[in-house]
Amino acid sequence: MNSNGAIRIGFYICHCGTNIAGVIDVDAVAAYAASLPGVVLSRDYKYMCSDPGQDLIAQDIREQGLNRIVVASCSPLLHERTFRGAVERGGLNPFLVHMVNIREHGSWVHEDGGLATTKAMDLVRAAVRRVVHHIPLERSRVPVHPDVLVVGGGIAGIHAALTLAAAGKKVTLVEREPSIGGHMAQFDKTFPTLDCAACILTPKMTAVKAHPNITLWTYSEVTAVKGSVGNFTVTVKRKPRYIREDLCVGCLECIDACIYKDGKFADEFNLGLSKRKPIYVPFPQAVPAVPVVDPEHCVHLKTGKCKDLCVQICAERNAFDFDQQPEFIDITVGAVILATGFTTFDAKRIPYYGYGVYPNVYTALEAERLVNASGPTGGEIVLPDGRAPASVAIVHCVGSRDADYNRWCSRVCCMYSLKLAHLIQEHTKAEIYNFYIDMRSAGKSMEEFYNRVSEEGVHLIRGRVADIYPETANGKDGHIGRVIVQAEDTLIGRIRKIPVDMVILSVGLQPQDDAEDVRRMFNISCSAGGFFLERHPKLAPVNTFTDGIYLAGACQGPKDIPDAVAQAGAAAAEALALIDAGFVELEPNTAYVMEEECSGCKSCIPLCPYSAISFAEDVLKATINAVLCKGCGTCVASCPSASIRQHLFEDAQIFSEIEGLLTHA
Amino acid sequence: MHANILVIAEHLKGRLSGIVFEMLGKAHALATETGGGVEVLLMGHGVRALAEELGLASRVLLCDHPALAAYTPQACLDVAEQVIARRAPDLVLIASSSMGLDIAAPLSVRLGVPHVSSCRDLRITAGRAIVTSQMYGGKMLVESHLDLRGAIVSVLPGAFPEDAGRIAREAVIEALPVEGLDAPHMRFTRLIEQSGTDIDITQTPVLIAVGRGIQNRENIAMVEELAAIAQGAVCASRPVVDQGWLPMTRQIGRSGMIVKPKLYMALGISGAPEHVEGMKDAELIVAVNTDAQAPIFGIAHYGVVADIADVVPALTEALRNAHAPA
Amino acid sequence: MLATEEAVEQMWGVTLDRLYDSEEGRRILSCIQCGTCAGTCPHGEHMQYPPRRIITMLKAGLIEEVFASDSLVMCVNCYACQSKCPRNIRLTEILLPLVKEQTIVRLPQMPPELQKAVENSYRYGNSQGESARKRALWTKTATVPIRILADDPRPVDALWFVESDLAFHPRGQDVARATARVFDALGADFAILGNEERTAGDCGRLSWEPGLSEALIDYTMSILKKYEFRRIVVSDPHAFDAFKYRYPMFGFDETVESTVSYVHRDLEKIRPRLKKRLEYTVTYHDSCCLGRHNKLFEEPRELLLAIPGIRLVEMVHTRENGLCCGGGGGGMWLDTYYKARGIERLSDRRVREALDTGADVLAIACPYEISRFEDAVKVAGAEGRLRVRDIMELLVESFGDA
Amino acid sequence: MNIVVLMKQVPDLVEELEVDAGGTLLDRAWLRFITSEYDDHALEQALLLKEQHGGTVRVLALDMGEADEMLFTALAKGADSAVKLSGDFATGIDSHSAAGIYRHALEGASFDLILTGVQAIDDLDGPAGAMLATHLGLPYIGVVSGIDVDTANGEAHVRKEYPGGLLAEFTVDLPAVIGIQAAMQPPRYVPISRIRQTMKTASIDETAAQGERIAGAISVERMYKPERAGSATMLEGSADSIAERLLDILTEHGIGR
Repeated sequence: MNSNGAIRIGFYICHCGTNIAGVIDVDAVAAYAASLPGVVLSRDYKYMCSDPGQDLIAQDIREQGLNRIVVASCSPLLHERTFRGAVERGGLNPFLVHMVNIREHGSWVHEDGGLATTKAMDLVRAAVRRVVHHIPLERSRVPVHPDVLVVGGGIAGIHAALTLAAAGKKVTLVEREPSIGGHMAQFDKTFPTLDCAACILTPKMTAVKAHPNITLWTYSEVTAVKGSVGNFTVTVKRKPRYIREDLCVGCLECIDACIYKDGKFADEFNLGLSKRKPIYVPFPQAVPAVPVVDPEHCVHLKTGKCKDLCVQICAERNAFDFDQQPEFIDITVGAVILATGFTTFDAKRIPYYGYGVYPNVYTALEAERLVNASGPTGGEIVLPDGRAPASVAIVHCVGSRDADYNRWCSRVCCMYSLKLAHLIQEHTKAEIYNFYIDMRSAGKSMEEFYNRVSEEGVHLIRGRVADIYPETANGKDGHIGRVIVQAEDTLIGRIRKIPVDMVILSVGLQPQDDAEDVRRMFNISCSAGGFFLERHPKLAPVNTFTDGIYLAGACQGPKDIPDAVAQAGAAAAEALALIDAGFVELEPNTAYVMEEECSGCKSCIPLCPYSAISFAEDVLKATINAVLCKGCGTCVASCPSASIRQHLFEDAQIFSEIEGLLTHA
Repeated sequence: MHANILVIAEHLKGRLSGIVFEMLGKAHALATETGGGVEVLLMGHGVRALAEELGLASRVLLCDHPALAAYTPQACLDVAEQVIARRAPDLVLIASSSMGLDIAAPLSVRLGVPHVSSCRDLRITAGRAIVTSQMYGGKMLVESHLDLRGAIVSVLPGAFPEDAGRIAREAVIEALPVEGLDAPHMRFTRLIEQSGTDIDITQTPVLIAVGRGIQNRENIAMVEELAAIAQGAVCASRPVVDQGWLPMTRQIGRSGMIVKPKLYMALGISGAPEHVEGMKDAELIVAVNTDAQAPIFGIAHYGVVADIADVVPALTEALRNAHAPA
Repeated sequence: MLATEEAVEQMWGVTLDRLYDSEEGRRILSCIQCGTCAGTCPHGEHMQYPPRRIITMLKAGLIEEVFASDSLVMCVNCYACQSKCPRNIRLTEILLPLVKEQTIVRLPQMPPELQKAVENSYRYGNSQGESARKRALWTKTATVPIRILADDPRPVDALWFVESDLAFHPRGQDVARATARVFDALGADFAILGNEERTAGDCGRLSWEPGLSEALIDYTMSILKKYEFRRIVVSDPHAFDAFKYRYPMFGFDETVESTVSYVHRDLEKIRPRLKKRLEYTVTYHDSCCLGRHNKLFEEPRELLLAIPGIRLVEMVHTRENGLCCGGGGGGMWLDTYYKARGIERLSDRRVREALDTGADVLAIACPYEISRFEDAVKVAGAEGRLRVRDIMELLVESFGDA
Repeated sequence: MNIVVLMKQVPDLVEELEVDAGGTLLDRAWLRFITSEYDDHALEQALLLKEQHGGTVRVLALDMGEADEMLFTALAKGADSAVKLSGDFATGIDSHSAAGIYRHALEGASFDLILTGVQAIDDLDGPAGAMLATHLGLPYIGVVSGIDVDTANGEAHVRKEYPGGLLAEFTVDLPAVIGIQAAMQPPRYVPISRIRQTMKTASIDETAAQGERIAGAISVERMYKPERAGSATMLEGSADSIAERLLDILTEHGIGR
């Protein structure tokens, strides 16, 4: 049937079972809609979103010659896409449909059915007036560059990179430390299986180095990001390690040769529990196995006067290059996976736990290094005075679940604390006291692990440690005195004061110190605690609000290794889906500049949250990148000359809608 | 051969114990039978009035001394020893009581004479005293024969009728000198009355008494119900009081109360001498016990061999029905 | 989690200081402090340290405080905590008896009835304090011949272990005589130990007195050695429990059956004798030992349903979730102790549940129940409305010829 | 505070008592022995005083009945030593002879108190404790149910029971002999495992009883069971019929209305 250019509106009202029809008189609303100007057809149906409901619309468009559609049902957030699809199947431009939310805004929030019905009629009237001014719009497409950047070389970044590489994609993995491996490389064993962290991690690290599709840049940092989904330009700073990676074979003879016979400077990897030389690799299995020269302490770099024994021993390879300068390299990628990880809570912030004051108070990460065979003590749990502890307290929730520090549960501490309890008991036969607030052992095999450790005779005391103080002064002979750990055992309602030789603070996880800088650089959002914000906590957990940028691992929130790896795989899959499609389709509800009216005042540019507006220097006008624009309308509202407009939110549409509302009788 | 008998009297709070008259009556009968005499030794201070009550005796030997104002085992023992040695009776009768128990056996050692305890019956035949003692908690009677050469017999209260000793006759009183009480190793301090807030069971005409056979504290409630309907009070033998199930003011027997109610119903009480001492003079004694051999049946007027848990509720019910208006 | 024979070995020799030497003892370490034990304990609300807290105090090294409280005097060994523990901790079998043992000896004064019962059990072999020479007196009033092994030591199929409550308590003797009649009707070859029998030293009520338990077990084992028999049939569930779980620790390996299952196995043999219709509404009380601990739930009910006319109704707490009569674990002699602390007798509560069913007979299979429930029926003022009958008595009543 | 406790075994009344063929003694074939109840109280009182004042508790017993078990039980309860005086006690012993034996055993010994049961069910010739006091020249008070010791003044305050719920308090110079009616709390329970343990670890001092037996002072001519039911009229029948009879009897006596 031909419409002959006249507006022919079809109106559909959904019962949504009893969700809507139980409160609102849908028959009355349908009858009312039929009376409105332009409405040629008005129907009600039990479930408009169902296939028959959608078919009804498509069929009516074809058979009744409808050219505008209004659907009164639920929130557009849920079904706008559905009804646009139905309209499109009926042969109409999908942007000629408009939804009225009479469920979330109507039946669910009102008790008086009569008033709710009246309100529904008002909303329907507004929509009918608005839809008259809808015009056909087209979605646009932009091509996607097939390469991917992974930022961060911990287990999440490694896994994401390997997954993409295995799919045949070119990946650049950027890691700011001299080696990949991240925190996992520092761990001794992993819960709940107690397999050796290095044993399962190093094969993956080696695979990264060996994979032809992966470009590994360690000791490097991203410094700038431009562009948008499908076409990012990323600047990477490669810091000088003063040794050429392309020439070094990793024999490490230069380290032996250094004029420092023994380590002298705090070893970052061992958290200062041991010393290293000015030239070093962070740990034996480091990838790449290329030493780094620390310019702060290298005699050559500081004074220029050194025997350069290192250089001499490398004569054959000649890999030393003391003239290296920072290098900035631009790469182009279609997608980015952020796997920048976490940092641990600074235990010094809680003064009453005595970290940094009592020499026998350690953090859990330090304890990890102590129990590790390649750690500073060769795997011996010993106090600074060389004795093995006979009793150890492990304090859970340090810096977590605390309004003064971090409110969140760091999620991994319960399990790693139990793991440390197990390992330390195994190594030392010491009495172990774990002080916990709640025991959180969700996840596969975690409860079983908790059972196992509790059955091993570890004392599990429910109560947050309130005080740690020395029992006796430290001896003159360097003997470290015991400290008393004081807490209420809430299960028996008793204050416990347990003297122990060693305390381990199970520090929580928190965002990297520079997470805010990274957030800005990649134009994404953070949640309240500073972790990167996912687009949807359930349905889009690895996406960000910026298309083409994905999250993997603990940068999104505390997680254990299995979850970090799973999320890395998911992020890689999302990136692959984007790349393999070859293009991205853009919604047309974007803002656009009426160039002739733009005065070039630039006031809109800093307001855009998506950095989508730039200034065209040639014509001295603002210009909006439709690929970046999310249609938020900020620029539209702010433009002093009303020269920015937005598709689907044209003045005529909005004013008509308002008029419709205001004509309530 | 005539038998001269010495009875040692005891008194408390200005009253002679009933057992004194029991012994006196019996001694008088035996002496009369054999042609002998009866002397009563009365120790105390200012107790001449009590001596007057003992007229049935041939002579009352009164030892009056401030040191004897209150009973003290050592002083009584010393004085009794002196008197017996001096009077050389053929037979000495002492109450098997709290006081008598202190001195009877020591006297026999000091004087080198035999002693028989728990006497329930006493005869004199062919110059010998034949004593029947209640032994083994009343489960056996033992008959022993004694030469009448100063033997001492401890007499269980209730063994003989009291009335026989209460014949009103003017007493012949002979005051004896008292010596050697200067350096006592024991001193009487005070009398302690048990708290008197509870009811006075000595004044209650109907007493329902419970003993070991009560089994547990809960059953006392059952007995209390019976006592309530019979307008009486619940009392007990020592074991029940020792358990703390009833206060000491409800204890009947040697160390408890001496009662003479119209009805004494002994429930689960075997009838040990210590208990019988306190209740033998009740007008009507009904005993219920599972043990047919229980000595309580020896002094009860009516006996029932049964579990008190069966009899008590039945009797309570019967009484309740009897009281109910027709 | 209930006892299994395999666990018996694990329970052997467990003491508080060697608790974690055995796998079963180590389970205590897996306690998650959920509190189910305390919640289900019929006396939990009266315990300063219900089982959950006992475990924490034990782990905290404060167990002496638990001993010093009288919490475990309240434990009636009903197995409720053990049966519901999500961690399968053998509370009733392993932990609580050890704590109870220490608690009882530290009481400022042992409850007198309990002390008497224990002393009597040691001295006379029965808690009643009766002369051991009177144990077999009840057989003189039995209506079927009862062989006493000392007089006639020929081998026998079923050595019937009568236990003290059946031998001495007047109502128990009714049950003993009824049981003998049922055995006779089965055509069973059975005999009793007579005066040689002493209480089995039931692990439940006496486990807090291990010395007594062991002395009695030593004795009973020595007597049993004298005779040849195929099985021991046990009428008292507590004794049954003792033979099944405690005696094996001392090398006992005879076949043990409860009277209920022994009769149930040959039910068809007596079914023709069940002629008299008993038009009773019956509710059955699951004894903790027979039911919760040994899973004999259906057999007693099937015996009851074999009687023509009987209608079976269930109380709100039934089978695994049955409510204890309060007699186990020494509770039989603690009524006074509990009452002094304002604790309601569990038997009173149980009888109210029985009355709520509208039943006119409360059927039982444990001799403790007769005295406890008949007493509770009086307390409830329900005499004449609710009668307490052992299953064996009901079977004999249905024979209709006595 | 050093205390000596004299304890003895007496026939257990739970068992039926029978008279032997001679007609003057209990038939020992059927006899079981048990610790005299009052002696148990004496031991308890001694242990209470020891807990309060320190010192030792030493138990003396003649080798009669189950003396070993009694002495080990006493040790398990907290007595410090136990002495068994052995001799020929097959047919029992009179209290006079027993007192003589105790006298030999205790003469020259050092102690502050001797506690013993005020009597026993088989004391035909009276309580041995009272006689021992005479032998040793010590003060004696019996029927005592409470003792407080004043160690500073070397005396004890004892409470003796009189009829009618009365107590008489005496001060006695120590050493003294006290006949206990009841301890200040019921005799304690001792776990059987501890008794068994004590049997393995502790020992009883055994010495031969000395002292002449006093024979023939009392000649027992006859021992017999009391006539059953004595004077009582026995009522028989069901509980209800007995109740009816009783009701009649009470009514007859003007009781219960």
